[in-house]
This record gives sequence, structure tokens and C-alpha cells, in this order.
Amino acid sequence: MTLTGIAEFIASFFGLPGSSSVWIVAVLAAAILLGFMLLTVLILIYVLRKLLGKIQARLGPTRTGPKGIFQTAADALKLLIKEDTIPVKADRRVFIVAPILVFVPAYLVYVVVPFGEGNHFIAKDLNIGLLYIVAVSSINVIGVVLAGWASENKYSLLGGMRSAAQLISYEVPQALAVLGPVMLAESLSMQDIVKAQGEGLFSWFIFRSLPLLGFIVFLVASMAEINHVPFDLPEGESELVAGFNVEYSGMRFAFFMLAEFAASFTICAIAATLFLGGWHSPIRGFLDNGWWTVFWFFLKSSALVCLLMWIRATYPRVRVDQLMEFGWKLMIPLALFNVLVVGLYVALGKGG
Amino acid sequence: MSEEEKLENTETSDKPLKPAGKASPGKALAEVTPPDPRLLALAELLQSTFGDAALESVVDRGMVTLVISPGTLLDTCQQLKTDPALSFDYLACLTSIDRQDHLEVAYNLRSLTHKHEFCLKVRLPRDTPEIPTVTSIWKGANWHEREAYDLMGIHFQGHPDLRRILLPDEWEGHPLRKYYVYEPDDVPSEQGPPEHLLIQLEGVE
Amino acid sequence: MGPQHPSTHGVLRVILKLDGEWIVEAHPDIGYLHRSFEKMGELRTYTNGLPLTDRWDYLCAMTNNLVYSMAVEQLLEVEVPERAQYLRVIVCELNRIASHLVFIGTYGLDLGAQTPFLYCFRDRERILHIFEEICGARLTYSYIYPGGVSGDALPGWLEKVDAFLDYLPPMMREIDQLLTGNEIFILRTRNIGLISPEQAIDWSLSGPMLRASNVNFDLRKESPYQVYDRLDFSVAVAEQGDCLARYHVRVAEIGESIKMVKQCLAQIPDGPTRAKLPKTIKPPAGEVYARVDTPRGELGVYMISDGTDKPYRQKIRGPAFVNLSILSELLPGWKIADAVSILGSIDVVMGEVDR
Amino acid sequence: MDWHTCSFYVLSVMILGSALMVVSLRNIVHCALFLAFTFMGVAGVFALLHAEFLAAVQVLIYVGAITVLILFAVMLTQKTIGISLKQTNRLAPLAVLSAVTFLCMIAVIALNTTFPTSGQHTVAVSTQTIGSAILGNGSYVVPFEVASILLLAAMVGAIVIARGQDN
Repeated sequence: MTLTGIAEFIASFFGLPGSSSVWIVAVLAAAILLGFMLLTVLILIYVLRKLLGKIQARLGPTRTGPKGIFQTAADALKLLIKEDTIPVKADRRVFIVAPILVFVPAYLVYVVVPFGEGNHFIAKDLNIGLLYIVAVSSINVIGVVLAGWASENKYSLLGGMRSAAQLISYEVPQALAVLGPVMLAESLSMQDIVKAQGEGLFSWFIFRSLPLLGFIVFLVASMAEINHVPFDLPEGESELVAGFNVEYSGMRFAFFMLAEFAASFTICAIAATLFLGGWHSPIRGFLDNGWWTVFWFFLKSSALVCLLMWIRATYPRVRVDQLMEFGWKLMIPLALFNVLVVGLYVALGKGG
Repeated sequence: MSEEEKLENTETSDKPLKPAGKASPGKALAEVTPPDPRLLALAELLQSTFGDAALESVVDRGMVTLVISPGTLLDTCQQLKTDPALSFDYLACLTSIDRQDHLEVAYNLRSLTHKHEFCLKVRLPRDTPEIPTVTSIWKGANWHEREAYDLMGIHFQGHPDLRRILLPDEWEGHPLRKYYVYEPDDVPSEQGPPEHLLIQLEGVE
Repeated sequence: MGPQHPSTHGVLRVILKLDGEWIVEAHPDIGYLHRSFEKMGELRTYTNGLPLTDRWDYLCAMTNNLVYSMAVEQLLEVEVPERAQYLRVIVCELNRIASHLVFIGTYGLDLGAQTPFLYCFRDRERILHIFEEICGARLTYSYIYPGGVSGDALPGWLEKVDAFLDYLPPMMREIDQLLTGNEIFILRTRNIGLISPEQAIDWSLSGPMLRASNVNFDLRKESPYQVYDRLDFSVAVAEQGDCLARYHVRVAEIGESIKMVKQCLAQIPDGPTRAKLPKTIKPPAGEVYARVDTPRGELGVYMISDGTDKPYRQKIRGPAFVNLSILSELLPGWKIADAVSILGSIDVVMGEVDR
Repeated sequence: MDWHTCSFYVLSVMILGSALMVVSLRNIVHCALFLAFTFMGVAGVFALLHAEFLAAVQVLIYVGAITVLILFAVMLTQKTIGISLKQTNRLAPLAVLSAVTFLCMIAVIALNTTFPTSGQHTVAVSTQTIGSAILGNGSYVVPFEVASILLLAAMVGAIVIARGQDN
């Protein structure tokens, strides 16, 4: 009943040549991933609003459906119906391409995320998994800059440039922080990294070598990467009126929102995989096979997502120069130090 | 007009220090409360330092008032701020008053060190209300003077940025003047007091 | 930063001349909320001029009523009964707590922290409920009349105030933890918008703006009015004179106000709540400058009476009007993001700036 | 005509097409965008050849850094909104000439070298082999270190020049 089976059936059904089943598997996997991504974003937005409400001593959405369940669906519908305005002076083509350039990388990263044990829970276990993630996530910088530039208004251009500078300066610590687990697992592929953390709680990379440092550096750098609250400079409402997405409305604005929330789930998933032992259960061997692995994976990622939302509720915004200073003068040295320590740990561990 | 009659009796009695707590209609308490001795001491001090320039000094209901001529304003204020015995370093409030026959500017000054305060008043002719600015002494006066210029039409010479502060720049007339009646449809009339305002002024029994 | 901007607390327009991210010049442009209270005051009798005062500083209407009534009482030289003076101090200090809660909430919102705002407004709701019980209004109270207060405390009202005073301190600790200890909040406010003591005095700032620059001057201590001389409280003063110091002064003032109201509740005597005044108040001719310490600073009324039943001139000295005038000297040299936090720390209410 | 060759043709059309657009378009930001698509196409070809490491590095370096650098340079230096450049100028004939000669040269080289056209896929170049090639014993360590020092010098130079404007 695996995907390939379904693909062969479809290939024979339509009388396509046998070899094209590989294409069909890819298309099917892409469709499943897209569906999964939209679903998680819907749930994520709803949980965020409910959680923020809880933290801020208020209820959160209650109108739409029991306990406000269909709130995000209502938002999505509203965005769909809303008129898609394009500023007259704006450069039409770039204006349309920019949101896609921001949305696609967030979607591409899902290819390598290991939802569970074995091959049928991961779209394609590339043996350069992590490098692929870092490479793909560097594409959305172009989308952000072009979105800012194409909407022809100086505020959004300023916002676009600022967020591009932020993305670039935080890509470096993120990439370095990822090196830790790579060295410990001696492989770039995500499944290998998870397998290397197999022996229960204390074998997770968060505890091995310098505890927590790599994890914190990665999480903070990724938060800056997706413009999460302490670093949400581009849409700093109180300063510039709005960031690069000020001129977007309707479906295109939905692309940006979708990209942001999908990215926030992906970085939690990657953080869970790299540092919290992916789909392994905390106790060795206990409930560690089949569908249970998927359960552990989602448990860890959603825990991290809630942590992110908690941070969103409590922290004010950082100023632009403090952000840059924090990035270059603190995050990068920390990440380098982490790489050094993990390197020593691995080298000593192997007896030189 | 009670204001005029107060002026006459001070001229005739060659500017003595007069406690003005005279009995007044509608007083709830039985007798007149004598003004606070500390205020009398302050009035005494001011009288002695500015004897010649002071036209009139009144202690009335908890406030010492000293009236001086516009010419001597700048150096009296300078002395008020720098003189260690006085050291009025805090300008609490600057009020512009339209007394029909003349305009007045009242400076409420306070000393944070000696914890005493008083009101310095200057009288200006109605047609050319010109007075030097005190922003060089107390920067806080900046917006007060702009507001007095905007609403009362008093021109402060040497003010760094004298333009209307509350009303739109192209507004004519100064609303706080007694005769200023703003008919929205036509140009505000400043020729003379309209009838209904006059009646109200003479309505004092 | 136009009149419609999320962080200008009302219709204030500041014309900023920028060099990249840095502010070179700043000219506040006010007057968008100018309703000319001073002219209106001259056309109304003393009693029906009072409801006007609620619209001056709409976050702290009780102190506006108080300063207007004190000016009239000084003109009449009438003594207000003890119980009325205690009730006045209770409601004014409660109003100060409510206004400072609004400040903490909106200041957090300016810098991006959403949660404190909701906590502060939840607590402020309780104060407004208490006010509603005693004078029927949530914002425009017209509770303090020349000669006393409009209505005596209903049975059980003082106990409600007492219960609120026990409820507030733990909540204040919660809000405190959210903001005061928050490194990013400190990063955005420490050493930003520095005002030296001489500068503060020269620009005649008042209230928390003055006391945060290490100048220990509080009207309730210097020239105590009503029953403030019978209450022992300490004046909250901070040294640095930056945005953080102003925040700390206001938070400390909430603590002091709680202490004061507690003492008032203990000392409040029985007795009448209004002095006997003639039907139409006609104070003898004269001039008076009454002043009160509001959450924003010294609110003064220079009232001149000419013996008739209408004030001849009524000048309103708004604390935020004067505190805002320093903006043109304060903002240059800082960044735009700092302008937001400096403006927020001045705690401007446009109602009494524009009058 | 299995999917391997057909996707190769698709990719090559994409690369050549967007490269042509880069040269011929009037609006400079559009050129930068198409430059990014060219690089992505090249990364696709690398992936086809199972050189995944190179494909990822290609995307990371070229698309993520160099194109953004060009975009930054373009936007910060001059008012780019709405102006269109004249792509051709007096030197057009000379350019065409040099392009044609370059084309012939490549054609000659391509024709008489015998590519190893073995049927099965080329051996997968895994990251381990690349890693040991760069830093392993007796391999390209020295050139790798020299290159990094060169880059460092360039970066320091850039910072000095940029900082030069302030003081």
C-alpha cells in the first residue's frame, strides 16, 4: 500500500510507460506534503490565537464554530474573497512573482523533514538533507527584497531591505549551529542524524557535547530568519507603517502569511529532529516503532511551536541596530564556539 | 468695574502693602482669614529688592502679585532667577489676560529650592501688545508664549519660533480677546464689542 | 509621524527631519484636538463649567475636577468638610493608578509587547467599575464639585475600594515581571531620551518627567492640598532621567497611591460632604492659581473672577503641554525607533495638550 | 526518451532561455531575477548528475548570496524604479564577433573530445569524498586555505572601504 504501489496502479490505469511511475510518486508526495502543510498552518494559526488569548487572560476566537475552530478557515476564506489589488505604478510581474519566491522555499523544505521512521515517512531522504535545507531557505531573501521593491512605496522598500539584511546576517549563525549535529552524526542526511540519537533521552544531541548551546543558537537564529516576534523588524508597526507586504492584499498576502507560519513549523520540526532526537521516544525501545514514531515527532515539534508562541506573547521588539549587533557580535561567535567544542568532543570521542 | 476701583485706591495710598482680604459677599466662613505670614514676608522681600520698578504689590487669597512695567521685565526676571535669595528657577505658568482697556501677562514663578512662589504681572497697551520674550531665561516659556501670541495676539520680541501653535496658520484674529466673536460664515468682527457681549459686561450688580 | 500613527497616543503630529535612521530635527505640531476650553469657560457659570473639565485630561478627569473646584474654593475662601476632602483624595489617587496602568499597557504595546496591555486594562476595569458605582460615569465623572463632592460614599463602597487595594499588589508584581525584568524592554529604554535635572527644571517639566531626572519636587509634598499633609507617603524619584527611569517612577507611584488610599480609608471621618454655598456662586473679584499633581504633572488653573457668576479668565496649565515642548530639543540625535519609546515615556494625553 | 533526458532538456532550455533574458531585458531588476533562475537551472543540472552537494552549494552560494548581492547593489546605488536601460550600444558588433568566435572555439573542443558515454549513471559523488578531497591528507588543503585567506582579505577590504565614508 506504499506510494509506489499507488503510482504503479495509476501508471497502468492511464497506460503510461512503466518508468513514469517515479514521476507520479513525486507528484503524489508533493500533493500530500502541500496538503499537510496547509493543514498544519491552519491548525497553527488557530492554536496561536487560542494560546495568545490564554496567556493574555482573554478567550481568543469563539465565534466561528464551537470554540472558534473554523476561525482560520474563515480568515483564509476572507483573504480569498478579498480583492487582489496591485498598485498602479508597481512592476506587475515582479509583484506577482515575489510572494511565490517567498512561499516556495518554505514548502520545499518539507521534502527532507523525517516525520517518522523508515522511508515511507519521509519524502526523499537526500544524503545532503541539512545542506539542502540551508540552501533552500536562503532563496526567500530574494522574494522579500523583490516584494519590497516591486510595491513602489518607500516604506515597503525600506522594510524589504531591512529584512533582507536581517535574513542574511542570521543565515550564518543558523548554518553554523546546524554543524553541531552534523558532526555528531557524521552525515548530512536527516534520517542518519535521527538514527544517531537512538539511545533514549541522554543520547539526544541537545545534551551531548555542550548542552543546550547549539540548540539555543539554532532556535534564536531561526526565529530571526522567519521574522518572529523579538526580531519582527520588517513589520515593526510602531516604526514603519508596515513591512514589505504593505501593498499586498487578498490571496497574495495569504502567501506571505502561509510562508511565515509554515516556516515557523518547519524550524520547530528541524530543531526537534536535530536536537531532540526526531522521532525517537525518550525511553529507549519503548513505543519506538511504526506509527508511534510519528507521534513522538509531532509531540516534540508542537512543544517547540508552543514555546515560540509563548515567546511571541512576552517579548517586545528589538531595535534594528541592536538586532544586527546581536547577530554579528553575539550569535556568530557563539555558533563558532559551539562548532569548536563539538569538533573537539567528536575528535576526542574517536580517540583522535 | 471692581478692577478699576482697586487701581485707584492703590495709586492714592502711594503703594503701601495692602492685605486685600476684605469681606466679600457670599462668604461662607464668618471672619476674614488673615493672609499667611510667609506670603507677607515674600511680598516684603520682593518689594525691597524691586522697590522702584514695582508699580503695585498685592497679597490676595494665597497668592502674592507684583506688577512691574514691561520695560524692566527682562532684567527683573534675570535677577529673579539668579539672585540666590530668590532663585525663581521654575516658570509654572504664563497667562495672557484681556482687561478690555489693556492686556496683561502674568508669570507664575516658583523656586524649587526656597519652596516659595509668586505671580509677576506686566500691563501692555491694547493696540501695540509688545513684550520681550523670557525663553532665554526659562526655556519652558517657549510654548506658553506661542499660545499667548496665538490666542491673545501678544507679540513676544526675540522669540525663536513665534508662530501659531494651536490654531491653523491661516486663522485670522485672536479668539481669547473679549470682543472676539467667531461667526463661522463671515470674517470675525473686531471693530467693537457686539451688543450681547456688552450687556453681559455691564451686568454687574 | 502624522496625526494618524499607531504610537502617537492621539492626534499629535511630529515633523521629523531624518538623516537615514537618525533624527536631525523634530517639530511637534499640535492643535488637532483644540476645543478652546478657555473661551468656553468664560461663557459658563462656575457650576456648569465643571463638566467641561472632564474633557481636559480624559484619562484622569478626577484631578481636573479637583483643580477647578479648588480654584473656585480659593476664590470664595470656603473650607471643604473633612469627609469630602478624604473622598477627593481617594478618588484622585485611584484615578492616578488607572492612568498609570494605561501608561504601562500602551508603553509595552509601543515597544511590541502585547501581553502587559491586556493585564493592565483588566485591572483598570475594576477601578472604572468602582468609579461607576460612586458617580455613575467611567471616564467623565464630574464628581468633585466646588464646595465638596457630588455624592457621599454609598454603604459598602469603601469596602469595595479596600478589596481592590488588596487585589492590586500581586497583579502589579505580575505586570512588573512581564516588563521590568525583560532584557529587550530594558535594551529599548535604558539611557534613551536622557533629560538632565537642569534641563528638566529649565523646561519646567513636572510630575514623573521631573522626578525621573532626580528632582525631588511633588506638589502633594511641597504645598499639600486637601488632606495630603496627613498622609505619610514617599515621593518616587529616579536618577538617570531616561525612559526606564520614567517607567520606574510611575510604577513606584502606583505603590505609593495604594498606601495613601489605604490610610485615607482608615482615617476617613463621618460628616457632611458639601459646604453651604449660595445657589449661584459669585466669588469676589480676584486672581488665584490653583495647582494639583496629576499622573502627568502639575495641572494648574489661573482663574480670575470679576464678581459676576462667570469666570473672567480661566487659563489651564496642562502638564503634558509643557512636557511635550521639550520634544524638539529631546528627539534630535536619536533613531526613529527611539522616538517611539521617548514619546511613549512622556505619557502624552492630547486632550489637555490642545485644550 | 526516459524522464532523465527529458528533464535534462527542460533544464537546459530554462538555463539558456533565462540567460538570454538576463542579457536582453531592459529593466535591471528583471535581469537579476532571471539570473537567479539561470543559477537554479544549473543547480538542477548538477542534481541530475547526482552531484547533490554541488547542487545545494550552487543554490546556497549563487542564488542565496550572489543574486541578493547584485539586487542590493542595484537597489542601493541608483533609483531603479521604472527606468529602463538601453541594452545595446556602439560596441554591439564587437560583442557579437567575440561571442561567435568563443562559440566556435567551444564547438571545436566539444567535437573532438570523446566523452565517456557510458550508459549507466555516473558514480555518486558523496559528500564524504568531497570532504576528504578538500581537507583530507595530501589533497587540496593548501589551495583551500589560500582561498579562504584571500576571501578574508577581500572582506576586510570591503569593510574598510565602506567604513571609510563615515569618519
